Amino acid sequence: MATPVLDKADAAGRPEPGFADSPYITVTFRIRRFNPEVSAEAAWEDFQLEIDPKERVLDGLHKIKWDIDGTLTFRRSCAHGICGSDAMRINGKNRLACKTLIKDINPEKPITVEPIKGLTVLKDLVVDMEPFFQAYRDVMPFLVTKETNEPTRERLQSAEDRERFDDTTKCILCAACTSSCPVFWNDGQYFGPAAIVNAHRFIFDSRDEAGEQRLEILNDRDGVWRCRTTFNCTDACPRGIEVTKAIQEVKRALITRRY
Amino acid sequence: MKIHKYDTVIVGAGGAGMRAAIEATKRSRTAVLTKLYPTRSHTGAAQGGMAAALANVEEDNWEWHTFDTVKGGDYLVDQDAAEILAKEAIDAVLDLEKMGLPFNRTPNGTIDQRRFGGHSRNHGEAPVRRSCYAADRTGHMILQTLYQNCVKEGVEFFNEFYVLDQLVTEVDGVKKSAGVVAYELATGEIHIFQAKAVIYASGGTGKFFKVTSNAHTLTGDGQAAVYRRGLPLEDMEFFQFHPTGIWRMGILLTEGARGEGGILRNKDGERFMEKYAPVMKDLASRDVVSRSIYTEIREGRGCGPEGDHVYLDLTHLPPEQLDAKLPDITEFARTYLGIEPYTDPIPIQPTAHYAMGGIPTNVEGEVLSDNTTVVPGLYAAGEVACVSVHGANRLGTNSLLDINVFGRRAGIAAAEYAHKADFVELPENPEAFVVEQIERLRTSTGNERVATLRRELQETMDANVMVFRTEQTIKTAVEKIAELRERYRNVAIQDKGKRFNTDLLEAIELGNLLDLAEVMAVSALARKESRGGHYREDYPNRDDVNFMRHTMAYREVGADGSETVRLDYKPVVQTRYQPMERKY
Amino acid sequence: MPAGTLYRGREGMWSWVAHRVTGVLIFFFLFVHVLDTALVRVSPEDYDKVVATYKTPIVALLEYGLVAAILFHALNGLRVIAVDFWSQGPRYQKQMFWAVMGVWVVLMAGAVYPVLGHAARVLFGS
Amino acid sequence: MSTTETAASGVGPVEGAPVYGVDNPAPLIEAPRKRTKKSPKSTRGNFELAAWLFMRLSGIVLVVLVIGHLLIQLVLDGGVSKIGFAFVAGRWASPFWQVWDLLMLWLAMLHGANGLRTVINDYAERPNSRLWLKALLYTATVFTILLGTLVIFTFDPNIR
Ligand SMILES: Cc1cc2nc3c(=O)[nH]c(=O)nc-3n(C[C@H](O)[C@H](O)[C@H](O)COP(=O)(O)OP(=O)(O)OC[C@H]3O[C@@H](n4cnc5c(N)ncnc54)[C@H](O)[C@@H]3O)c2cc1C
Ligand code: HEM
Ligand code: SF4
Ligand code: F3S
Ligand code: FES
Repeated sequence: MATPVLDKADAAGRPEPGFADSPYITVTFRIRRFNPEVSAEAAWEDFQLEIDPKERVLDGLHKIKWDIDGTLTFRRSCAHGICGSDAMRINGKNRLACKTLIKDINPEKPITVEPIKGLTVLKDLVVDMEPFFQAYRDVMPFLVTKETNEPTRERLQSAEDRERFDDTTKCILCAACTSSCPVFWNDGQYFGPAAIVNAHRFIFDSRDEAGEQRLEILNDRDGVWRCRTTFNCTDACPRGIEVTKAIQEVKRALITRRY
Repeated sequence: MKIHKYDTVIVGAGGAGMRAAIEATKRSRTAVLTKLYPTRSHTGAAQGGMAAALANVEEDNWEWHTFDTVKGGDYLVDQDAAEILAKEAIDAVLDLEKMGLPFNRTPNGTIDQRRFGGHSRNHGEAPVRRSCYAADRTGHMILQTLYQNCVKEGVEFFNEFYVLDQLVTEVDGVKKSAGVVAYELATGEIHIFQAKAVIYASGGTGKFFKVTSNAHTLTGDGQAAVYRRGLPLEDMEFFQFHPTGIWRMGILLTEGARGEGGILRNKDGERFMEKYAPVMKDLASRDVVSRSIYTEIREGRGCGPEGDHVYLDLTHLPPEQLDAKLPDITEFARTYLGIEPYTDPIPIQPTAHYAMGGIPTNVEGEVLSDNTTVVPGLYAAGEVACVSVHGANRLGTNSLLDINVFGRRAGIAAAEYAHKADFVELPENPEAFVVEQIERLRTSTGNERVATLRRELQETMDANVMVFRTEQTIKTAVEKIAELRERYRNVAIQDKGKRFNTDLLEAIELGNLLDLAEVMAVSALARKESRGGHYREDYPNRDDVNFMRHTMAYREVGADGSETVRLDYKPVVQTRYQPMERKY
Repeated sequence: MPAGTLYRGREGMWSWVAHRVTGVLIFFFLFVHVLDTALVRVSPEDYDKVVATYKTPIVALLEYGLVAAILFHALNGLRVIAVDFWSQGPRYQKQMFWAVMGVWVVLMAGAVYPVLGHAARVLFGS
Repeated sequence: MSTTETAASGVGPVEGAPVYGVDNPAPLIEAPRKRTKKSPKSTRGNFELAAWLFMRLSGIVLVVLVIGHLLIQLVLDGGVSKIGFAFVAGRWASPFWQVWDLLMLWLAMLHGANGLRTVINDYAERPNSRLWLKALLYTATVFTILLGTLVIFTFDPNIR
């Protein structure tokens, strides 16, 4: 015999912490559907599921896609919050479907699921990510150094200098922040918090030498100055990055550079 | 249908694909096709670190690293390749640092290193600090850094393009790679990429298991495409099962958790690893710990109402230590289990983790069509490939190394080949296979559902070819897979549209998984010994006389159209180290 | 807007919405206020006439609203400035928001008599 | 176990011949404005920075001026009930109040106008409407500031 399957009777384990007995409950998923091959309008559709409240919203979406309606379309990959594929608006807030447990979002009422805001909706929960990545690319998100001959050893960096930009290295480019930003919704021209976070990651890296250029880019009309400190980005970030704080640090760097 | 022409085409934008792209773009006109946005690749999930004998914190050298790799792989490792891996590791890490990777630092500013399972000083004397890391998100930082440099180099990406077929043309009796066929998710359009050189870097195939640390998208598309064209797959029976996956979900809890002092306990609270590995205890090698856990479970000492898991106990560790060293995994426990690791043990079970086998290549990343012959213009690197540096069992932190070292090598080799080679003529109707496949699925009136078949496949794989295998269980799996392959012909999908038809793609991915599962099971059945990740209860010992050799699996199509797996074998390259018993 | 598409932001977002709305309101009020004050230059009689119309209870109520808007905008403006220039500001923005609300409520309570007192006297006799 | 409330998989009721299909898709749900490769129309210079700083600095000064103004107008002297020509005349007799009100007028108008400029930038979708709205805003602002300044400086308490 291989991987064991035990009779439930003879497995009187000690009671589970957090796993008492997992009663399935009935949950309604209210999903914003849009399929240009069917209709020009988006509409709500309700699905009822039997689901363990400790499961993720992503599990619910999979249940729907796999067992009820295969046309439901969304992006996902890692299923544990590190790839950034499945940012969506769940009960009105941006979150990762794979990091949101049903029990944490009041399963008593229908759970609304919509695509993130401010980007073109392509189908159901899938949006066009190109403008988002374009803004990212526009801030020179890479290390720039002037050295001509390649060092044979690593560049040195003190632990404190490394710590300085630690927070913003966590970004997984999920767009939860940018698409939660009220400025971005109306004006997709704004670089958006994610691009600024990724610029911050290099501006404050002691090894980098293009901070000045990046600051100049963000001094743009559509740069950091458009941020109205609404903190939606910070609240939405699944990686717990203090996004607004990073933006403020960039603003202050711009000011101290000028005056 | 559109036809594109590039010197080099890279399939996959994970660590291996992007490392290759950085080199190839500098040298040739390169396109990277990827089914996910590059930063969504599963390389980002890796936590532990990347091995290199930098000797920043204590004495170390690449020779010791080579030994550990060979021993870790239960001597099935090709030692010439392992030597390259360990030697080039140092430059690979320095390269990444130059590209901007924010490694953790020592007090004097150099890259910090830490211990990891199986890495030792002086051929097994004592653990050594060899793993270079960036907090507990080394893979994430590698993926981001490589993507950043791709942006810098202006690498041309085709995002959400699924490569579904490899084009092979015979020129003067030699099979050459002509290009690939890709499916554009956004529009449903089929694209032919004619290329002088093609590099596969499409990652692993862990999704044929149910409990796995792998992403939903790791479905072995690359392996399947090449295999379908009559090229071999090497050592597919070797799959690594990581001991500590979150119960039922398979989300990985890094070895570091035990490195920090975490203890595995059964339902009686007993520290059972003391029985199985008196010296290394909870830090014994991955295959040993995984087997021990399942032995506990089988003997009725598993936890929970169904007795199907054990506990990873961190409660005796100070909360500050957990916060500082293991922030991500404590967060996983809180998010996914609602468990506070300060006070409660975490339910875990072994999880399918890494495919040691894959597309056979030489050390330049060139794909082989048999034991020695190279397929001109075809390359592979990363988890999709089998060089073989991991042999029967991969050491922790050696894979992030693998993707950088061999990703780079394949990128350079492919671009240089593309320089001197000419385009190979496309076969007639290059898109035929893909069109037929898609049309069949779209118009099928069958009554089988993708999700059902996939579930059954995953269940049978988990039950029969996971940590413990016997003749009988593997046979059960082979039969079940055959049945599922039969039923797969009758599979139907609901989404008949063109735009973002993920329903269709899941069906295609299932087809790939079924092909690869078959290869795996058939290869495992024939290997009547236990070695590394492949553990046969009916043959519990390693058998160097009969099985010190790589498995090479080929697809045979009979005159009646029936498909079978034909097995062949390839000798292992041994240079310095003679096989010894593997003890930790 | 179909139900549910409203973004459910938190303190930060709602305080910004309020800040923006009050800012725009104040601007338009200021515009009108300068115009009416300009009457002093033209004709004192007209000025007094216009101001007299301000002395009704309804306008007093509007005035109370205006004070509310200005006070909120001013206090929240200070919070925004703290978020901008104090390095710990972003971390404590929620607490600062509730502090702003607290101070605002107290001040508004304090403004009831001075602003609405006259109107009350007009309405109910003194 | 699982049921769907609405009918088929599609979206919304489809009546008559379907207008949209696999080969004839409906227009997508576009975002109001999108970033493109051409997007960053670089605006060199520090105007936005200066405007941003001005908002904070003027805000701080305005707290004193406006709250002071409110206190005096509405609270200390008995509120709106006794405002009249005489009251205004009395105050502007002093250069202190003249400067106070002048400063308040300028700062508040510039602060408010710049605030409104951002509001217009955010919500006016077409470049054209942005242009017109801003033109209107700037005219009104300049007009108001000039008028107010004129009134304060040329105020004549003996006009009666
Ligand atoms: C949870 C976890 C933790 C790990 N931790 C460590 C560690 O600490 N140290 C270590 O050394 N290793 C670790 N590993 C192993 C290591 O991370 C992986 O083996 C390695 O990252 C694989 O990289 P890759 O580039 O080959 O593939 P991936 O990163 O998986 O990339 C695959 C790419 O191929 C593309 N692709 C796939 N199919 C297609 C197709 N049909 N058409 C087009 N594109 C396609 C995908 O879009 C993706 O871009 C870990 C693995 C896991 C799962
Ligand atoms: C009383 C003291 C005041 C303070 C402390 C203050 C502070 C501020 C600050 C800091 C901002 C910038 C907000 C941001 O960038 O997110 C702002 C915006 C604004 N202010 Fe004021 N302000 C004051 C008075 C006024 C007055 C009198 C007016 C009207 C004339 C006004 C109108 C505006 C407008 C329209 C905005 C733009 C709002 C937005 O963009 O969301 N403010 N204020
Ligand atoms: S900053 Fe946070 S929310 Fe924004 S893209 Fe990065 S991870 Fe996502
Ligand atoms: S949501 Fe937007 S306004 Fe600023 S604080 Fe975040 S970027
Ligand atoms: S699926 Fe990867 S972040 Fe959710």
